[in-house]
Amino acid sequence: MNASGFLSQLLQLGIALLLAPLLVGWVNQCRAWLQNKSAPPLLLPYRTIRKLFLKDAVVAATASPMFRIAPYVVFAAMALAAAIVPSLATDLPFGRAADAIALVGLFALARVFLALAAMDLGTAFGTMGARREMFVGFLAEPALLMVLFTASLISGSTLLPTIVDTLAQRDLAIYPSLAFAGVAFTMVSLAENARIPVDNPATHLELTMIHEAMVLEYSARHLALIEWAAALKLFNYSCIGLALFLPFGIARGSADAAAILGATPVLIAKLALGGLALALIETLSAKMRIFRAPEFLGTAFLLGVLGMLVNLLLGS
Amino acid sequence: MARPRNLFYVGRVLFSAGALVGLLLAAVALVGMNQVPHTAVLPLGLPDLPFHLRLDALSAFFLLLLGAAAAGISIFSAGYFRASDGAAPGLLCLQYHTFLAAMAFVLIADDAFVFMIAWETMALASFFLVTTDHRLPEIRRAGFLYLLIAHIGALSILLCFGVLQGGNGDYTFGSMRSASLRGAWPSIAFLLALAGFGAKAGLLPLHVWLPEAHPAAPSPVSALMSGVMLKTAIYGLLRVTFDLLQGQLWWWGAIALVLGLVTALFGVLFATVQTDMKRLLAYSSIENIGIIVAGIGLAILFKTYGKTLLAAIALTAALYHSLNHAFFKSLLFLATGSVLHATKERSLGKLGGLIHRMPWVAWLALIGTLAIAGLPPLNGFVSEWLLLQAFLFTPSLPQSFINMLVPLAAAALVLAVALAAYVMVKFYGVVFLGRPREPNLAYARDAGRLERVALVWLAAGCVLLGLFPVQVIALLDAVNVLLIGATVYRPEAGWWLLAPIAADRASYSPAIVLVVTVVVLLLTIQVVHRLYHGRLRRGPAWDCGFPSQTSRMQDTAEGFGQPIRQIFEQFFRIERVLPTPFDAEPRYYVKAEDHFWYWLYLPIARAVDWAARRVGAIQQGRISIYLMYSFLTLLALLYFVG
Amino acid sequence: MIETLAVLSLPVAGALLLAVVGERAAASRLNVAVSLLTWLASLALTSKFVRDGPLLVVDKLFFVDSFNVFLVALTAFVGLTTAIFSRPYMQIERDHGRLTAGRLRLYHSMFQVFNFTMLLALLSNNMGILWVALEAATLATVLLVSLYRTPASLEAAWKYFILCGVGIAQALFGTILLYFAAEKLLGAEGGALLWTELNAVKANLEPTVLSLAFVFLLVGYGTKVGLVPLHNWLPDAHAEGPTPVSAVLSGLLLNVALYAVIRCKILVEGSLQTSFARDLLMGFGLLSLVVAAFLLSRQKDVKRLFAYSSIEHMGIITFAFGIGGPIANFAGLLHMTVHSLTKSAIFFAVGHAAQKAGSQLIDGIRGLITLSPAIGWGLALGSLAILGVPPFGVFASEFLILTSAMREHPWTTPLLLFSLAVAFAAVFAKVQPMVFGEATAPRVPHRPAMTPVFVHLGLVLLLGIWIPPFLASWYRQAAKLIG
Amino acid sequence: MTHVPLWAQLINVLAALLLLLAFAMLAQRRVLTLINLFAAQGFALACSTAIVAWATGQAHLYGSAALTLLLKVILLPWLLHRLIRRLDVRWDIEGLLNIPTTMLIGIVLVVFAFNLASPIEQLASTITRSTLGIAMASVMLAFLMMITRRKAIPQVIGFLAMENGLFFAATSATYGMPMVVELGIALDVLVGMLILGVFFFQIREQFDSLDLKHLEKLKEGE
Repeated sequence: MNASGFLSQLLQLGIALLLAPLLVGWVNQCRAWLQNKSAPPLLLPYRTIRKLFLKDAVVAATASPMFRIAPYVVFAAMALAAAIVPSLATDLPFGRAADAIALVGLFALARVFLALAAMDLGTAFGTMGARREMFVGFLAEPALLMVLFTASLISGSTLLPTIVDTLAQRDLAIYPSLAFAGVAFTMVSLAENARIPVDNPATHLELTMIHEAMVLEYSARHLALIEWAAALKLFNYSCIGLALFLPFGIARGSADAAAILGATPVLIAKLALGGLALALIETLSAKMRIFRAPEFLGTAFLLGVLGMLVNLLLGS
Repeated sequence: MARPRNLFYVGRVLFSAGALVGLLLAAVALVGMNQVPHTAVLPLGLPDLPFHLRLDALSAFFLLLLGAAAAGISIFSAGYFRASDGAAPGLLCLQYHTFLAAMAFVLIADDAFVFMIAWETMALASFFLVTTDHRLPEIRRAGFLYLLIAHIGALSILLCFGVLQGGNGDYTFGSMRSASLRGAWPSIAFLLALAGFGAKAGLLPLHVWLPEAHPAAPSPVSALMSGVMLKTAIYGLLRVTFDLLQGQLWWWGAIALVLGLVTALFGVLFATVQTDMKRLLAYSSIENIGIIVAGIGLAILFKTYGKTLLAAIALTAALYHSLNHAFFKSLLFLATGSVLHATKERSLGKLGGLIHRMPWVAWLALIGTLAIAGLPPLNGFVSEWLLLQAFLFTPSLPQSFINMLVPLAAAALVLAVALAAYVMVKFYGVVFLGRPREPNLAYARDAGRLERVALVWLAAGCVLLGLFPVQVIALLDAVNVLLIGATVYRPEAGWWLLAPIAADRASYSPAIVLVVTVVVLLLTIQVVHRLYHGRLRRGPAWDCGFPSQTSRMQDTAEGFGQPIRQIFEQFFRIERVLPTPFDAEPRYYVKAEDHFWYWLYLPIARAVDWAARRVGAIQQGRISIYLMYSFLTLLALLYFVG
Repeated sequence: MIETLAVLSLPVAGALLLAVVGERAAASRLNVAVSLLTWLASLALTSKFVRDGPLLVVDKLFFVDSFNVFLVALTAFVGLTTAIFSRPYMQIERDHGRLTAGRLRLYHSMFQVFNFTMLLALLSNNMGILWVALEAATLATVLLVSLYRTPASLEAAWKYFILCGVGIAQALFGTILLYFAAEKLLGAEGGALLWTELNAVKANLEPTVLSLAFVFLLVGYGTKVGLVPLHNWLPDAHAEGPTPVSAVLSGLLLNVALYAVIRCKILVEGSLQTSFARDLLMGFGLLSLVVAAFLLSRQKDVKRLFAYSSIEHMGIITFAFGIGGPIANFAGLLHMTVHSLTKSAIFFAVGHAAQKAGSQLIDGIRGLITLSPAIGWGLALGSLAILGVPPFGVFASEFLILTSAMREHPWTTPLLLFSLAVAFAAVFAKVQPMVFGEATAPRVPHRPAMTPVFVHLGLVLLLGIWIPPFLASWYRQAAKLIG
Repeated sequence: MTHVPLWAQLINVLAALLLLLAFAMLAQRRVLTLINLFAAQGFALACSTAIVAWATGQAHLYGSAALTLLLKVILLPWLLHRLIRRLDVRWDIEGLLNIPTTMLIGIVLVVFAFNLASPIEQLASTITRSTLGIAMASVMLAFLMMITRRKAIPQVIGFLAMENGLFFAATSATYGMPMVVELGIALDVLVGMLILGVFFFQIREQFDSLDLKHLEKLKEGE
């Protein structure tokens, strides 16, 4: 692990931390446009985070240290994930610290901590949120892994950098298995990032919320970290998706600061497209009942498995 | 008879000594891992078959597991057992240490006879431990079921050895290794071993005793049973399949794989709907055993197709998971023991908020919870990661059926692991988090000093096993060499990076994950507090402005499991009592049982009963009829002769 | 010579003495003393055997070889422990008014007579005397079985008398046929019924006659062994007689009857040179095992339960001898030893348990371990031992039997294992609630004599993990003899 | 056919008588007659034993004959007579099988026994060897009789008749067993009869009858 590699790593992490709220802002703006609403400012998420940091934290009297530590854990896990996902370059030092499976594990760690924190206070909504979150997670996580496995089978590696390298290296080829995986991945991403049709990030309607129910009791800096972590999660998922399905423009080979900075505009462009697509999906679909979620995610899971099978059947 | 008080102190001293012996055992095993097998013959046993003992890498590994886990559990027991617990402490101590010794003998046995003796002594000692609190009928029932299935399993193992010796009449393992079995015999031996050891391990459909017996036993015993005893079954399966049987068949692997995964899924599904914390952990043990057996199945599969590296990875995963499970499951069972002692309550519906009253137990249990949920950077994740690697790098095997099976199996495994996280969040959240569901939980006291030491030991094991997989795998390679003939340890990848196949194909570095996470976490805390402020106010929970909240409004264990119960409704046999609007005392009751009891066990019991009735009919009480039996026997035999 | 005669004459003297002494308090002590002397004499005999090898005394009428030497020691030993056990047991029975002084006198006297007949049957070299001894044993125990004079005990005794009487009559016919065949070779006088003589010429005995004789002998002595379907007297007699009698019936009589069968089998096999005798033994053994295993689950009376368990184990032993060969025979002999020790220990424990609970019904006995830990543990460990759970000796012999069966007759093993599993489930399901749980009966203030139980179980445990070399060598020689 | 000495012919006649009596007992339902038939059988046995004793010169067989006479012809019938008079059991109930069927089975048994015994008889050195088949047949008939009776006394008579058959085999077919054995057997029979007598009284005390239906409580089937 040399110094320049470390620097590049920090750079990618910094860019990810910076870009993540922007992506959320962009998606919100796109959605507003698509729904013929007046859009909120693009930089609103930054302002929200700053505003939250400035506030006094209010913590319920019944909270244990778990409640306070969780936002930091979640944030740290998401930041680490952002460092690992090859969003800008493939040859980064941390890229090998965790492969696709470990990445999913990292997401799960964040999810578990958030769920535990939600249960900590012993409020009705908190526990409900935690239950629903775990309930979504238990199907989404395998589905995501299936998608990643499909890609792994093609490239013979579970390391995301290697997957990207392999996929980007080849000529444009259509992998039928990746088509399945792509659909599955989209579905999982929606669920994991608390998007319509599984959850609604904008709602506070008690009976339908999942993510919001869990973070209901958080305020100020804790909430800010959670929001930021959520934004990072969206960013990470988007980057994974881009790396798997549009692995172009990512700095391969040597990853010095210049290469990273060179890859950034491409990433922003791809993210803009992705964000638009997400907003489109959210606009076009309706929120489903919570008990339909397993069907939705089960479909995603099955598509992921089908992707693997197709890959094995047709060969990569 | 010594007074219980004296015995209590004796127990304390003896249990501590037992812990030391456990450590010693682990140390010996550690040394023995990489040495040539030691053998010994004791002048006991049958005249033609004295006790043969042997310590090779496989034995040493499991001995290490036994010693390390038992050290923690014994220390815990030293502080745990009290005179008021029903059985005399001296007796308990005797049974406990017999149990430990029997397990150790199982691991170093080198002939069928001493193996069977140790095996059954183990079952017997644990049976008496399970029924410590024998005044409760359900505990007696659990004990009966346990011993019965253990005994049936033992008969199957005995039969397996009978097949293995291949007609030469020599029951030492050494001669079984060299026996050449022909035709279907190896397969029969394997199936018998799978059934016999599966009964002990809790494989479907012989698992029914496990969720009964584990909750019934005192917690250290549950820990020992779940953490260590189940592993002796894994040991036995490995010993028979890889060591005693020469050459395997691919479909054995397929069977073990499918059975393991079905067991894993079954276990975890049932764990989600449990309302008793120890039952929940027991079902979780079924799940983990399923994962381990799936790993073994995969190893067999790969080995038969000559993919030794992958076989070694799968085997490593299975062994690693055994070790991990020994640590985190013991930790969790001991934690439930502390909770049980502090609250006298096992039902999840009556616990909650113990993190405030029992911080030591709660935080240490958190480590176990995260580890068992398979989250990085703890130990549970490493073994599951390894297993998934083995799945993923299945190059196209010659059997297309297997090629299709592997991804499906991977999917099932992932599903089971994900559900495990669900289960563990439920377990931890309901027991330790939230608000106390019963008023008397306010009097709960944290665990004593010895108990804490034990929990710290086991939790440290979970963390260290998670952080240093490369070193652990280096150790495990001795077993791989013995059983598969391949190694997984790649020294060139560095001490911090786990890359079993090739550095560019898969790698994982828990150390980096932990360090980075901790650094980011600390940095964030510092930055946030420096740049802004650290002001904090305490207030009542908001909960969407809902007034007058009570602790009853939290999700119960049933509530938490309800979505899973609903989705997988067909898998459960659900008994439900719903209150009507007019009930004066509304009562809600739901019980999710498994179908096996009704579909498999009861029919068998009925069939035996039917047969017994038929046979009983020959004894009518009339002496003439009895005389006629004698007469007819005589005539028949005479006819036969004449 | 002296030792042999001492072994035989001590119980006779004891019986006479006890008949004279009658109902005095010293009677039970005297009973123990006589049994102790008998046992010591048997030890002396054993040590003489160890020193000098096989004995043939009193005009070849009695003999000691490796097959009967351990059975003699075992018989005397179980006789002693039973006498020790019955001291407090019968006292309590008397205190409860179930027995009168006269009956006690009968009991003590008959107990010694029974011991005598057992030892006589074992030591006798003459097949006719063997028959006489076994018939006498039946007569002695019939009186003991009906000791309580309850309707059930009378019924049991009647059935016992008739069935065993008829059975033993068949055995006499078999013996006559044996004589019929032997007399041609050995002459009318002298040796024609001496086993050692017969054994020497067994290859020349007429096979047709011998096979016919064996059928009668097997049906005859088999009735006493309790082989299905000839077993019907056994559960009744065990259940209704006083417990010490059940203990010696199971622990001694069945063994000795089986000993007689095996002695005959040796001759027949030597003459026939076919597997006829073995096949018969295997068939009876297997049938007994299976039927008893199923019947176990239907028992309501605890002594009846263990009576069926005796049938089961006699089936196992018979089966083992049916397999034949050094290992299976060795296992059969070992099983005879451990079954005798274990089963009598169980009956001791059961007897005390029934006294404590005031009932012999399984449902009436609950929570022994709280009522009296010694009885509870004795019964629990004894039952587990008899069910073949290691490390007890029963497992060692069952291990050997099963493994031999696997080698010689693999098709029987599933059947064996299935029966063992059924038996395990049946017995353990019944014993567990008796031992564990809350006690229902009030505490009866009496001290049970549990020493015999634990001494027996200790021996069984020892045999499970270590067989003394001298015993092993006897077993080996006897196994070779049995063929 | 070789020349058969007179005493051997006598024994053969007695053997035939024995078998005939066994048949008669099988068919007889009157208890009193049964006892008389039994006594007659005992007498035939005693006679044949005495003849064998005379012919072979074995003195102890005379003792045997005397004992048989004493026990089976005088003592036991007298005892049984007294008993039935006291208990008033004159008729037995028909048991499992009716008498014609029983007789048919009996004939089959006799054929069976003869068949079984014939190869052995060829081998035998004694002149009276053919009596072995008859002995076996009468044992079997007695066995059959025990099965078919529902009362205690006829059953015991069956038992005793079986012993008659056995003794016949022991004395006539093989010219007697060694003395020790004979003495032992005789002692056992004597003691057995005594115990039986005690038993009858006990049973009667308990049940007020000697009907075996009272003795069918201990069983497994429902």
